[in-house]
Amino acid sequence: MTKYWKDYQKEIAEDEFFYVRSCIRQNFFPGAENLFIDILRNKLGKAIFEDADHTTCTGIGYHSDIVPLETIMTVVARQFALMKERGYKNMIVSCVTSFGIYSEILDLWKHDPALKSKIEGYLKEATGRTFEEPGNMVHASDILYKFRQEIAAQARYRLVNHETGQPLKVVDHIGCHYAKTFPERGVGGAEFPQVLTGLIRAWGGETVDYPERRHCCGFGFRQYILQPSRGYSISHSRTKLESMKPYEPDLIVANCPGCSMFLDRWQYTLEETDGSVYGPANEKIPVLTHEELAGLVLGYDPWEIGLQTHQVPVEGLLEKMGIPYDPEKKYTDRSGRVIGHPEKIHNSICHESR
Amino acid sequence: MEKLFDPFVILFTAGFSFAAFWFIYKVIRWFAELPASDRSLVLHGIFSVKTLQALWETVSESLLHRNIFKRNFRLGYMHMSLAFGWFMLIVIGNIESTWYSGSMFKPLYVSVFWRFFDPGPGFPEAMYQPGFAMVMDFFLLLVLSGLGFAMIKRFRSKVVGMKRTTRQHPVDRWALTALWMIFPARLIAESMTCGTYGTGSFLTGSLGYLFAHFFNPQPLVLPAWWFYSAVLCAFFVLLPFSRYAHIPSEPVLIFFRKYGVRTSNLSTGYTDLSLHACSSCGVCIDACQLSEALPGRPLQSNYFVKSLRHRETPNHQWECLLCGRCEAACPVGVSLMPLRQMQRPDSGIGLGLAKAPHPGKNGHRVNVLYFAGCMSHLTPGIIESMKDIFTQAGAKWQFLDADGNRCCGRPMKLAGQTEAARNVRLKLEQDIKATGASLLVTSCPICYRIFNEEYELGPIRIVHHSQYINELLEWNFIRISKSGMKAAYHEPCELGRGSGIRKEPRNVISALYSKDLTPPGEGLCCGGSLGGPALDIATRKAVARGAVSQLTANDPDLLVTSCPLCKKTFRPVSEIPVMDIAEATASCMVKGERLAEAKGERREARGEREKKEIKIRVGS
Amino acid sequence: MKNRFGFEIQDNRQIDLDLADDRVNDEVSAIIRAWRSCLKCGNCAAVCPEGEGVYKLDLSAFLDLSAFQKLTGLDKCYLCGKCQLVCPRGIPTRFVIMQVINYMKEYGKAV
Amino acid sequence: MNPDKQSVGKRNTVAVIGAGPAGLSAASALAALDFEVHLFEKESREGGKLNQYHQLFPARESASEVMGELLISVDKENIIRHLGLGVNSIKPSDGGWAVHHGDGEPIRSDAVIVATGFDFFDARLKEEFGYGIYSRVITSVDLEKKLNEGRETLLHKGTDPAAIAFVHCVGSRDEQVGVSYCSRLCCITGIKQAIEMKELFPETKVYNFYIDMRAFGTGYEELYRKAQEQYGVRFIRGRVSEASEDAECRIRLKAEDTLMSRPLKVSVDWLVLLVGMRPGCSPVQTDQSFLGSDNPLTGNALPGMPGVYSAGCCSGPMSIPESVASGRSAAFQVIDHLNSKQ
Repeated sequence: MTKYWKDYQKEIAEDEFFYVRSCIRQNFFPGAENLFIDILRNKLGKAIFEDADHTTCTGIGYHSDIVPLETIMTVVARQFALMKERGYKNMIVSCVTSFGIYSEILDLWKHDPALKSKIEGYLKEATGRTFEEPGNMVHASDILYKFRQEIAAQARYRLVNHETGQPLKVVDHIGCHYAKTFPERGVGGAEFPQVLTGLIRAWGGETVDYPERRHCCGFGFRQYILQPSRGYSISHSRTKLESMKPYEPDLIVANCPGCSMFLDRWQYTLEETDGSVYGPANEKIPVLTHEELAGLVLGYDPWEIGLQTHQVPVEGLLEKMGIPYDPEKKYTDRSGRVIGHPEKIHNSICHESR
Repeated sequence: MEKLFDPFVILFTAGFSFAAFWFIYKVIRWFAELPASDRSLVLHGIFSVKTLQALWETVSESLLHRNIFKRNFRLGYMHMSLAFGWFMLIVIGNIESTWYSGSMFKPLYVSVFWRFFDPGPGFPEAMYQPGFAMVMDFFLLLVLSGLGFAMIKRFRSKVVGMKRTTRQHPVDRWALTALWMIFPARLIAESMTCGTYGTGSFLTGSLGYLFAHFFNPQPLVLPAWWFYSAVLCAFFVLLPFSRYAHIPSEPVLIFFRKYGVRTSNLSTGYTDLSLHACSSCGVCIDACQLSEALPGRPLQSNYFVKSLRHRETPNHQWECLLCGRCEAACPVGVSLMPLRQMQRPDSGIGLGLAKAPHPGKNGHRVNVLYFAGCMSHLTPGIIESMKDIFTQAGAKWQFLDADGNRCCGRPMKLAGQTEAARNVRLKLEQDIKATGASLLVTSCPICYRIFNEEYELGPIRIVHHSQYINELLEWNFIRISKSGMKAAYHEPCELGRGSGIRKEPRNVISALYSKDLTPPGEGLCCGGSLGGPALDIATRKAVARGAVSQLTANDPDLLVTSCPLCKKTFRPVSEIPVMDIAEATASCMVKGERLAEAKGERREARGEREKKEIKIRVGS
Repeated sequence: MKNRFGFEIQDNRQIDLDLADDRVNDEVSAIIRAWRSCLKCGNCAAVCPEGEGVYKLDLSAFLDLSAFQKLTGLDKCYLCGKCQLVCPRGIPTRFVIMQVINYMKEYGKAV
Repeated sequence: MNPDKQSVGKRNTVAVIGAGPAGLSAASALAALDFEVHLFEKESREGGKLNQYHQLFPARESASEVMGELLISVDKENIIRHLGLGVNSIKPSDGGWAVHHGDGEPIRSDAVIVATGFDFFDARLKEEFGYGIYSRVITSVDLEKKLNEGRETLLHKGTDPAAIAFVHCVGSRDEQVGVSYCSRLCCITGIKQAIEMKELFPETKVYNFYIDMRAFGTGYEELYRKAQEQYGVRFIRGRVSEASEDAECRIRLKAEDTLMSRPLKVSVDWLVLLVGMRPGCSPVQTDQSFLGSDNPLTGNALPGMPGVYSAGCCSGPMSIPESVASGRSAAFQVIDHLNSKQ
């Protein structure tokens, strides 16, 4: 029976999670994943385990035609094996690319058991391990969606302009591989995904439904990897940004590390290329990941959760939300050592001193 | 005799002198604005026999209107009676006045108003008077009868054998009214006078008698002459600005033409003269096929000329098919096609710059070069037939536009793009010369015309395939088994009127078919013409249907034309088969006997034949 | 035009009908209404004696407003009128071309 | 055809299930030949989908007038109308059929004509068009309704719409929603409605996005040309891929102009989805498909059910005249059937 967009709901486990990280996320938004774990353990009191032995899913290599299918399947099978060995059934995937890969592989195995047993063979041969498919596999943003009300209950700040009392206008961007390949695996399906909208609404903000909402962020594995074809990647981002500009969004939140990264970094590149800026008041638009958004709402220190590593400065947003921060601490680590400044100073200095 | 003057003559004299001076001024300008070459033509012509010929033509056309007579008796009579009758009134009036007044030199008005100055009795020579009076009355009657026709024509044109009559320009309407009043006014004035003095002949006399019977006309005499003089004045004042300017202009045109002046493609004194010489008689309206297909749309040449004369931009000019039927019909002989062409400005958009000249297929030099023309590629039957014919005739030939990608440039010219047309021409010229051929055969009259008129191909002889076939037949290079069918020939505008190729195709037709049922008269436009780009398909089809129904009037078995475009246009609307003359020939041609036939021939007329052979089969 | 990061950003190929300038289209179809009935069958382009007609002189593209931002290939036209003989809708294509060119000139879009 | 008076007629009873154009014309044909006709209609009034239309292509007759004619044709005393009474099933009973309906005893009939019609495709299944999400995305059926209600229901913020787009083949020829066939009538509906829009709002730009134009019927192609030439409707070959709302609540479309081979976008005030036809549900339905036939080329007897015939859109997409014709033909097949049983 065919479903309508609003019928798309998925089963999300309650507790006892096995967590697999994302290469991009931990490299470009180093605070994000620790923050996620911290929220689950300390704010929501959930058991979440990450295995030091787990690896990349090699998804980028796979999408760039470097890693063959059998290889990536074996790598993923190994992650499953680790989870089994630790006695977990519920998997949380941090990366949307990985989530897409895992879903695709599980689907392939479903339709081609022979393939699965072949991979079992490979894994056994290579590592001597055996695996089971996860009982429940979700993306990290699904977890936050499930517990959005609990988070809202503990929230110290809301997605509201504390001066005007107006809700913040938030652009939610969903990674393509979250639901476009398997709509039934995404909250709200592919066309009208609800997963981030849910967070934003629960935390006091309002989402912006703009024409290019479903458009790709511009990641496009092959496109950005080769320098000469990066223009294709960035012109996608531009299409998106141009389309959201009239709505004057206060912030972009994305659940895919790649999307967060490109929407953040390419804004800078576009400004450098032709001086175009897409946020209100001739500012660039801050980009947060779903974990970072939750972190801010729950009152974590912006610099503790790594917002200084963003290309687009977040000070403006912090002020709107009325979140206090210490400009001095932005580029120092816990021990007070300077961690270095961006090349373009106007990308670093805080909002009002500009 | 007592003074020959009365104040009322001033009106006429003033009006007439105005017209006279305008005319003199115009003639000088027309002459001055001729290109130097034409001016010398005129000057050399004046003292030659040409002047006499021109004089005769003036009489036969401007006065007797023979051309219109030929076309349409009643219309001819109308024009003749008005023009000739009035002319005679003036001449005889003059003789009469001279006779009595005894003086050759006297103001013009004297002869015009003679009846006023010489009512009749009380003069010694009275005995002659009735004679003159009778002649004068006769011509007055002639004029009045013509006037009658004119009036009827205005309201019910069918009566004078015309389907339609011209729509009037305001100035023309005033002038017309004046003209119509002149002769009745004269009749009244003379009759009053005659009534008063009991003179006059069968017309003026009897009418005068009638007046006198009812009242005493004497006091009304002077007012009547005043009125007559007034309308004359009005008419002459309006003449320069109305269609009636053609009365003095037409003779000038005739003279200039006789001296060899022609309408060129740029505006000269002769152009302006032609515009004035148009009497807007409306013959062109019936000649125009669009009068049927687009009823009530004023696009015919007399409207076109009129708007040019009144310095207005002509309407609907892109709807004109440029078929040239109006020009052929024009009794005044105005060169309308060049005038039309002149009005299609070159927007200078530099079209047709596409093709670099083809590298002429060098290596084997051919003698006969075949240029099908782009349209023929939509009627492959023609091309295939020509191939058969060439082979059968044993010509050494080459197909220049086998790829169908060459253009002759004429379509652009018809669209006013003369500069672009020139570019295309120059390129194609190079290609043609590069082949080293000596005879150029084309299947398309459009191409043929521009090849003929503008291409500079040196020694290369240019023929349309209908001419080529005709010559092949004449000299038995191909043999025909005559078909029992009855055919009607459609003469393409560009070939017939456009290029004067009329008899060759007809020869071929009569050679091919048992009976030639071509209806007489000017060739008809198929409606597909490139002349009228603005015409919609419905109108084109209407023109085509009209043409087919006229061409098939004698109920032939098939319709033969000699133009790919005409063929393509007729095909869908004709009930009987439509063929190109090449296809017709190929279908009747006896194939495969050439050599045997040729041997036999050679024994007979060798010498003569060799020459011909060189001419046609081989070219040069 | 490369940026300082060593690559260039491609322009969007997208036709934006909201921004399309349809003056030429309006003017010409006001004169030749039949033109609007173009089926885009491509017959005109295919029969075009200008060899590369199909690409150079795509009559059917006229109907697309976007095409009017710039019309290349019109200068290749011979005005021969073949297209008009094959047009299934009987559009006076030859006149269309003449008119389009005039208005392209008028609006400074001539090629 | 006129059955010889002794064979069939008065004594025979025929049940007609569904009182749409097909059912009504079947009933009136049978009644005219002296049958006793039981006409079942699950809705409270006759007419079926015809009641939802404004004007009918290609000649633009008013739907209500056509409805009127059909009603007059069934106004006969030997037609027993059961309005608001659905038929649950039909079972064989002594040589004929027992029609089990909502209340009381089943009605015994010698033959049955199934004219249960069709359903419109549920546009919400094509999520990318946002039907049911964006207020300015409507179906062709909604548009007919608005046309009946009047011009002002089509204004946008009190002003004439600047642009309107029609999307052809919504729920037709689309494996994504499991529809392999062509609904045949959407193309001409789109043409007709585009013209109606132009008549209401001459200044409005009207776009039709089509895959193929299938103007198959008499007068359809002429209407197509009229829409282009006289009304200036612009037909763009290429399917709308997705729709979304912009800042002014207008609908932003993305499509590929396949003739320009370039992607295309445009904002419109109304996006009209030309929804296709789906099999309706009928008491003889075995699966989610149009009713088949024993002899598809020459008749429409339902397989394995002697004396049961399909009429109208329950056997496939049909225009009104086609439904009427198939209703009549079913009636005459009933007569053949009964004659042959004698």
